[in-house]
Amino acid sequence: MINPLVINLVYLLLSLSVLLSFIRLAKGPSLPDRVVALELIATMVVAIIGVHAIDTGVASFLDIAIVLALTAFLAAIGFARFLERGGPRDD
Amino acid sequence: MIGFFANVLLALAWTVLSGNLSVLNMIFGFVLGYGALAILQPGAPILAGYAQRVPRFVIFILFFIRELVKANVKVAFDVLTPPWHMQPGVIAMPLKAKTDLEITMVANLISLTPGTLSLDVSNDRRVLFIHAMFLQDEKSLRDDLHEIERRILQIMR
Amino acid sequence: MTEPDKKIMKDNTVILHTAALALLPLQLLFSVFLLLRGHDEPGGGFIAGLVGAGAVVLYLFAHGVDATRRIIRFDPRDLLGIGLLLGTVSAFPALLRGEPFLTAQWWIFDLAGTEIKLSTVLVFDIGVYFAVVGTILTVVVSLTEAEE
Amino acid sequence: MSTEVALPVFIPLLAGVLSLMLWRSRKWQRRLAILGTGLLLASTLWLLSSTLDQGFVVLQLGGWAAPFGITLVADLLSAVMAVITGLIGFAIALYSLGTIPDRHEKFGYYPLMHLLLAGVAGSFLTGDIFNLFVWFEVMLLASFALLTLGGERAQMEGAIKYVTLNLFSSALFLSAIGLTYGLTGTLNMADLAYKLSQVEHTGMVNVVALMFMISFGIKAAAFPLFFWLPASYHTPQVAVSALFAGLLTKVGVYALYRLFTLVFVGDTGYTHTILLWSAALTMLTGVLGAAAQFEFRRILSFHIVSQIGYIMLGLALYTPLALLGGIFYLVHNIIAKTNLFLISGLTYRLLGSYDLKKLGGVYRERPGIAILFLVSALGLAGIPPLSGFFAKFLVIKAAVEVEAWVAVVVALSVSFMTLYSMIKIWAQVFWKPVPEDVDATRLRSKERDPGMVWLLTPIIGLAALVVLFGVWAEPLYQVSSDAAAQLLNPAGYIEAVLGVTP
Amino acid sequence: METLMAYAIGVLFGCAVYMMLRRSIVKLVIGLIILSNAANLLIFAVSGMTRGAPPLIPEGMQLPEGAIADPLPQALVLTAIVIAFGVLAFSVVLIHRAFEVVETDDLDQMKDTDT
Amino acid sequence: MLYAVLSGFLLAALVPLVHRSAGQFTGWLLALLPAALTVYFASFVPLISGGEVLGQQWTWFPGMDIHLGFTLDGLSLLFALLISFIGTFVLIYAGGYLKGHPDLGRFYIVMLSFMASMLGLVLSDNLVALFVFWELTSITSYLLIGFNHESEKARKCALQGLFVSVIGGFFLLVGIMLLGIYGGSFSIVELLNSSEDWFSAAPLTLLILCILGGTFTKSAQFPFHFWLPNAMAAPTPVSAYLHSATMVKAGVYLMARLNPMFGEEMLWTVMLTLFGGVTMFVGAWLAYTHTDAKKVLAYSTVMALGTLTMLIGIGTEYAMIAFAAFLLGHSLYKGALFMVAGSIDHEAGTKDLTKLGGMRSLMPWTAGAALLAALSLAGVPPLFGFIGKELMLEAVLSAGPLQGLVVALAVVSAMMTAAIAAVVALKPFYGPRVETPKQPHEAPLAMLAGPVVLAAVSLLFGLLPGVPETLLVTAAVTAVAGMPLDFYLSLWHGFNLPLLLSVVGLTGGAILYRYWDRTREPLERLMTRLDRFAPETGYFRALDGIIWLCDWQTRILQNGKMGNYMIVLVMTTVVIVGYTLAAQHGIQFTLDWQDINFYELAIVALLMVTAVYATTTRSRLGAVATMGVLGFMVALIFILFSAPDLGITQVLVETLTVILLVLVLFRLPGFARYSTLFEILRDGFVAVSFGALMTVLILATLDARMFEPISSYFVEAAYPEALGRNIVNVILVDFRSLDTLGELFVLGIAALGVYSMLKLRAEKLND
Amino acid sequence: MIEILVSIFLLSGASLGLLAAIGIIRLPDLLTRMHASTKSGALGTAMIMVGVMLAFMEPVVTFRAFAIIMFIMITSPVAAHVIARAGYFVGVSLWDGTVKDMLKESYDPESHYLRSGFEGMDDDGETDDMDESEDQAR
Ligand code: NA
Ligand code: NA
Repeated sequence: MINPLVINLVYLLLSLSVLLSFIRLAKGPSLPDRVVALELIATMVVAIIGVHAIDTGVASFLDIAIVLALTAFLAAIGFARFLERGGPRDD
Repeated sequence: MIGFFANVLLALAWTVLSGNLSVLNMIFGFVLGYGALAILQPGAPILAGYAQRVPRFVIFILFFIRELVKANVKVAFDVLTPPWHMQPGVIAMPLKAKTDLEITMVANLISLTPGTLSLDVSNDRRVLFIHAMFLQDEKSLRDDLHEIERRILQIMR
Repeated sequence: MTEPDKKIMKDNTVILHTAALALLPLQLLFSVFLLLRGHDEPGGGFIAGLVGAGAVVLYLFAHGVDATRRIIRFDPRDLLGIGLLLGTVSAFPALLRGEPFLTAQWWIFDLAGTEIKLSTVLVFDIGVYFAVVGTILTVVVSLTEAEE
Repeated sequence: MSTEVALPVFIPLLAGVLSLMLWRSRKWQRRLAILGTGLLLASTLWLLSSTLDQGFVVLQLGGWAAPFGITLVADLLSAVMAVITGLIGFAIALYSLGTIPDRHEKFGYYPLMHLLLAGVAGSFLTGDIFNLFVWFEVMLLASFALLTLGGERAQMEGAIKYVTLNLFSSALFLSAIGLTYGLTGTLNMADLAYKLSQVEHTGMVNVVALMFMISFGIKAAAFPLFFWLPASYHTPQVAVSALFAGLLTKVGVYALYRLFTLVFVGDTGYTHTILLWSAALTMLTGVLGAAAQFEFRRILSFHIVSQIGYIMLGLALYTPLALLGGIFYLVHNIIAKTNLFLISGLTYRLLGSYDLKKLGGVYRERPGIAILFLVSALGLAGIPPLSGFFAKFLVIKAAVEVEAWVAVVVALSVSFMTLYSMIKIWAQVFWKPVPEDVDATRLRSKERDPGMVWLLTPIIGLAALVVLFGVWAEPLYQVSSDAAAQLLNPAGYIEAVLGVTP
Repeated sequence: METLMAYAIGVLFGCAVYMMLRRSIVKLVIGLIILSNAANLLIFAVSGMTRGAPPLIPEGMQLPEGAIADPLPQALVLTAIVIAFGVLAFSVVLIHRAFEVVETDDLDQMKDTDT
Repeated sequence: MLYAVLSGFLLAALVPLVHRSAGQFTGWLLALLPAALTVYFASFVPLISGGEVLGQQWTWFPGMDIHLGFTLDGLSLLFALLISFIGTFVLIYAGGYLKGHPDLGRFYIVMLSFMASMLGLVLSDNLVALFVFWELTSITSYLLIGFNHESEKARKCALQGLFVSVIGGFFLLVGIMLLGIYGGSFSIVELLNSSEDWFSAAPLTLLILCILGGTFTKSAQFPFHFWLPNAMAAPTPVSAYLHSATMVKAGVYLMARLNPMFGEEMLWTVMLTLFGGVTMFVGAWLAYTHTDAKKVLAYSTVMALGTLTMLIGIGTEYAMIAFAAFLLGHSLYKGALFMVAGSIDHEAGTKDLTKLGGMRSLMPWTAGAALLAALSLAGVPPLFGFIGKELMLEAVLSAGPLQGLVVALAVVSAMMTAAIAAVVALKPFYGPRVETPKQPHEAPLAMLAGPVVLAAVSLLFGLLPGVPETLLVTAAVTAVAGMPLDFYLSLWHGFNLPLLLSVVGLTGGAILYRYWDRTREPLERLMTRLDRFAPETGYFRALDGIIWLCDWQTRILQNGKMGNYMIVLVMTTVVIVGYTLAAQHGIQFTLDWQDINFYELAIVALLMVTAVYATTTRSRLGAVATMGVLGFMVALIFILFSAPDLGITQVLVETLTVILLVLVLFRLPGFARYSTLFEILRDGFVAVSFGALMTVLILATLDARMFEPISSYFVEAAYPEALGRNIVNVILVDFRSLDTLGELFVLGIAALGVYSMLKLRAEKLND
Repeated sequence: MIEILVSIFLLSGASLGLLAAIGIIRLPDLLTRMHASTKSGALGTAMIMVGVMLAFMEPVVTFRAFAIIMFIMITSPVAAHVIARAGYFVGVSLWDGTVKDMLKESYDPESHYLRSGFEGMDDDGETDDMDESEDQAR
């Protein structure tokens, strides 16, 4: 069993990263900046899920992480496509 | 690729037959399978080069992890300290990689290494434009990049 | 806002194209995996369908509508139709046994030591899968076509 | 085995799917439209006859006993509503063959029509509150799609309001289901009723009840929640308008009837009083709104609102006669209202407009159509001996019996204003000569219009029903009476579904 | 935890309603998304929240070990998510089309169909 | 009797057939039916006059105690005979008057239906059935008044008539319901026989007022008299006649019918006497001031209706007899006069009495009939009208507390009536010849038959009063009075007060006629000045008011602004649900802040932050990206609280939602700020209220849980019975698969909707 | 023993994640932020997944965790590349301290053609030398 202190510390670090990333998302200033932040948040969520799987001992949670890792970047692709087709970057 | 597939199948067969579903046993099965394929290789053209590729792949992974850690430390230092040490810029890197897959692999692995980010490929696919964070020593950076490309191509070709 | 037909920057390149091509089979395979084991572990037709559709959407973004239509071969509406039909039809076999609509029918047999479980539930889930893929593709393909 | 209670859901689902898969062939879609709705009508009649025999027809889907699985259950009210669904569906299918433009057929009109009917039938027959939500959504989304089919400006403007306000309603509905499950841990309506009948009345039950009431009130277009309806119902193809007018809001009313006779009956003094005020104001605002309109379908749309009030009044008064009258009114109103929309499409076909100012001369040129209109319109206004009269008579008599004078006065005023509107249409569209700047060649043409038979058949059929339910109202009265008796005695329903006697 | 969720859900509902009251149709979409999330979370929260015990039956067993989270609200929410997604897909395109046809994003300008 | 009533409707349905084959003889042919009915009803005369009451009952609507019950007693027999007898001549007359009119066929249809309805009305025993026929007469008369429907005036007049009688009908309906509820039956016979046990329990005042609301409007009692002359504006004197002689008498009929029930009630007698008397006077007065022949006759009808009502109200023996006699007399002469007026109009091209004169030699038969009818109207012996008037004057002298007023009104009315009679029937035919738009000829046979026969009957009955008395009047009086009365009709009652009053009336009438030209105009001017106090002005004001109210309400409520609609919806929810919660449950709940991990707090906090940020940001795509984050946070909550399937779904759906938004928003403009500060504050308030409500609701529900959830069953049955280990999935695809099936269809429909929205338009643009 | 290993992996992974977040907040322009976020984030997550593998020590879990690492390693550079180039081409401004931009010089904004500088040479051109010459040419 992993020391709960470690687990909690990891949770703390990861939730802190999510919060910080959201600040970038909110601040922008450009659309790509926000998208990068969103990407990072998605990655951090994957990490949180991993930790949660260890925390609870339920491996099934990893399936969510797999799906997230496999598909979350689609949003970024969508945003990039938006920019490529002439969508405003400062919106 | 076929070789790898065969190797995985062999590993699986080993785990099932041995009735022990642990990770270690699977790795053991993979190693056994690799040995079998390495022996088989001269007689089976379809496996050509597989025996060489696996150690190269393992070596590459280790190399890549080293690069990763090295670059991460560099970036981390700059991010965490108030003054900026970085000298970012976009450079052009001529490619030895030719096929789409090769170019993509090279570009992505370069992207994965902190401090470098693949921006785009020229229309004739011969130059990769890279955004780099630390252009203080461009020469060694280029050497590192070429080294990565070389090792990738070694595995893929 | 710029005219949609006027290019504003360099087209997407080899990297995304190749990545999409490489990811497509991976994602589709994974989606089928999610579909088949959904009854026992997280997954199921809906989740699998979303993953599968995501794969095609990625391909669509990288390669465009025409190329996507070529690889999926079916019209998205046909996929949708097949899905809904499978879902609906799976309600009926129960009637043959004099059981209420939607009563699950199981056919379990042994195949070389592995237990194979076929059921109307699986048919239903496959229907879900196709319907979801069909839905998302219909929407996204129509939208991108409308854009072009 | 009570297969008949599931058929009205599965037949249109299957028809919808097949129609969708046949998107390449308009011809087959058209054949399927008739076949599917015809079978639907037949199955609902079967269901009605079973319900008349047995009182309740219950099917535990998937073989899972209530309250765990989803139960389909028909009492007389449900069965009657199902029959009406089949009837209206069949009529609309016939009418659609003659009116729906090729392009709409090509882009999914028929599948949407079938699926809308499936949603409506599902809502009427389900015995599970969450399943009801699902069917509401099926119906709602089909209606969204039908409403926007064609993509005209007015359709888009109307649809945005329709969609937004209905989605708010759905969110409330969903939240109310969540709260209900939190409170009671069950979703089966009979089980809910059973459980709530066991506990002392608490305020939270009323709170949840009111959330349901507001949500259904929005769907039913009750005061003050009806705005989406007049903003949108006149914008799509007339067959679609007619289908909506006949069935959609009635599903909301049905849901009110179901929940507020079966589940939330612990404090009728509170809940039904609110319903009463809403009913009165619904009647009044709807009818006043209609009087301000000069467009055929807009007038009719506002009247939907006011007549919803009538039907709600039946529930609000909550006496045997009132419920009976409400159900009678419901049936009558669906038939008459649908037919009026269909007729508006007929005059549109002849003169190319829904604007009263641009219509006229139909009585002179086509007296037959005029009579069909007059029968339906006077039926709607409650002129004897048409169906609407007895409907009105029953509801108002129920109000007089309990001395709900406000309701009586409002109901009568509304009845008057309805007549006013119908007569306005009659005078403008039928009596008035054709306005000079209107092209009436089609109206005056003596040539046979081959498509006309698709329009006239359902109109004549429905008009005949308006007359029939007036001059021979006894069968409908008996059925409504039995249905009302079932509603007032929820124990029967609970026992039929759960097999326990509360 | 449910207490905290109640507050969060209230905030979501409030934000959703606020966005649905804006005149810009684009904001409407955001409102609808938040609204459906709020309703889903409500179902999830109000029927009780359990940590780390997903409703899965381990291989080789007939029943789960120990108490597990209530699976029924999860199934309901899942259905609701999917329905909300369908509805949203439709609404988004509707708004897109409405803007093209009416040529404004101001909802207050879209009142031809009322009186 | 059912068949007698139905035969009218049946024949109406057959008219197109008859009309096609019989051509211009249709009228004669169709008249065979009322003629046959006259004979049919006449065959009952011996029986009824012998004091019998015939009853027949057909089951119609047993559940509601509504039957097709028919009663034939003296009163209904009298009406039935009048309807069918006069109807015979009307149909014949119409064939001549409307010869060649394109809508003649339709006219016959409506006319026959009207007649049948009228018969049904007077024969029905069941009050609801009576009401059914009552409303049918309203509708058919609407169609008759608006016969010339391409004229706007005709449409308006028809509308007025309909509205007044329908509103009255509502009152009657409520009255009937009250009778049914408190009296326990809708059958008039049963109600009359059940004595007055139930009176004490019933809201009698309301009941009487409701019934009178119906009868007064239908019978054009003051102040509802205005619609009747307008109905005369209808083009055919025939239909106008019908309104004079029959439909308007439906109200009188009903009052007479119910008189035995309410005759003892003060309210009933006073209302009837007072309103009847005033109506009588107003009718006579207005008739005197008008010049249009049909209007004059119409107002004189108002006068007659007032008289009849008043007589019922007075309720004495004499009044009852007077009622029956006056009714019979009036129907005969008024019928004749209307047809004469129609003939004049038809032949001379005008019905303005100031522009008519000296046509006696050109239309001798018409003139003769007119003279006889007018004398009857004026109440000159030996015509039957005289008997009616004598009896009326005799009755008013015993009118109880209102005697003075009533007598005065009666005498003045009698004078004016005499003058009117002269103006209508003498002036066009006698005196100097006045040039008319058309050169008049004698009317054709079809148009002569009616006036001549009716006028002749008036004379005949006057000369032989015993005939109508024994055949018709006695039984009718018995029915109205509720008991047999002993009396006989005669021209000569000796020198008494009524005779004196009669002479005064006739003399006064002669004087008024003499100075008609000079007195009429000032009176008319006076009336014009009084117009704004006239009830008709009130009617128009009310109508305008309603329309204004409608417009106003619609502008306010249905204002097209969706924001306002939403606010109403949301605030309705907040107020009603919030009030209920506060009042019935109380704002009470336990807050549990202990049970929260800090990272959960962070996630939930970020969830709230994302929502708030998305609502406040100016960046549209920022909001979209934020929706992604919001979705992830929701997914995390699902995951942390044991819902992996939900987590996956949420993540996937959120990603696809973002993609969808990005695809769509490409063409849409950025976030616009349209709102003023006030609107922002207002909306903010609404939003906060709603959010607060939902929070409180959740908290309250968490405390109020009553039962354990049913889901333990799913847990237990998932693997053993449904063979699945993911219980959520088992619920979705097995236990509750119908939900999932429906949900699938939601998706499919959404796709179809999107597809058609995008593609149909694209295809349109391509064309 | 294994617990300590797991803890180390978890903590370093989480720290990398935090590093990425701080980087994304602190760094001055889009491209430099991406250096921090994509790689550190991906690596951090990968390390946590290694921790997961070690913590469970079950083949199925190992396989899943490995799949997650693989997928992240495939998708995150692709996403980074796509966003970076999109941001670059639509003109997101670069940090003032940027020392060189060879792409800008090779790009023709009219035709959207990106030159390599090897146009007209055959495939076997001496690339190593070209490196030097190109650097000097610019
Ligand atoms: Na599902
Ligand atoms: Na959602």
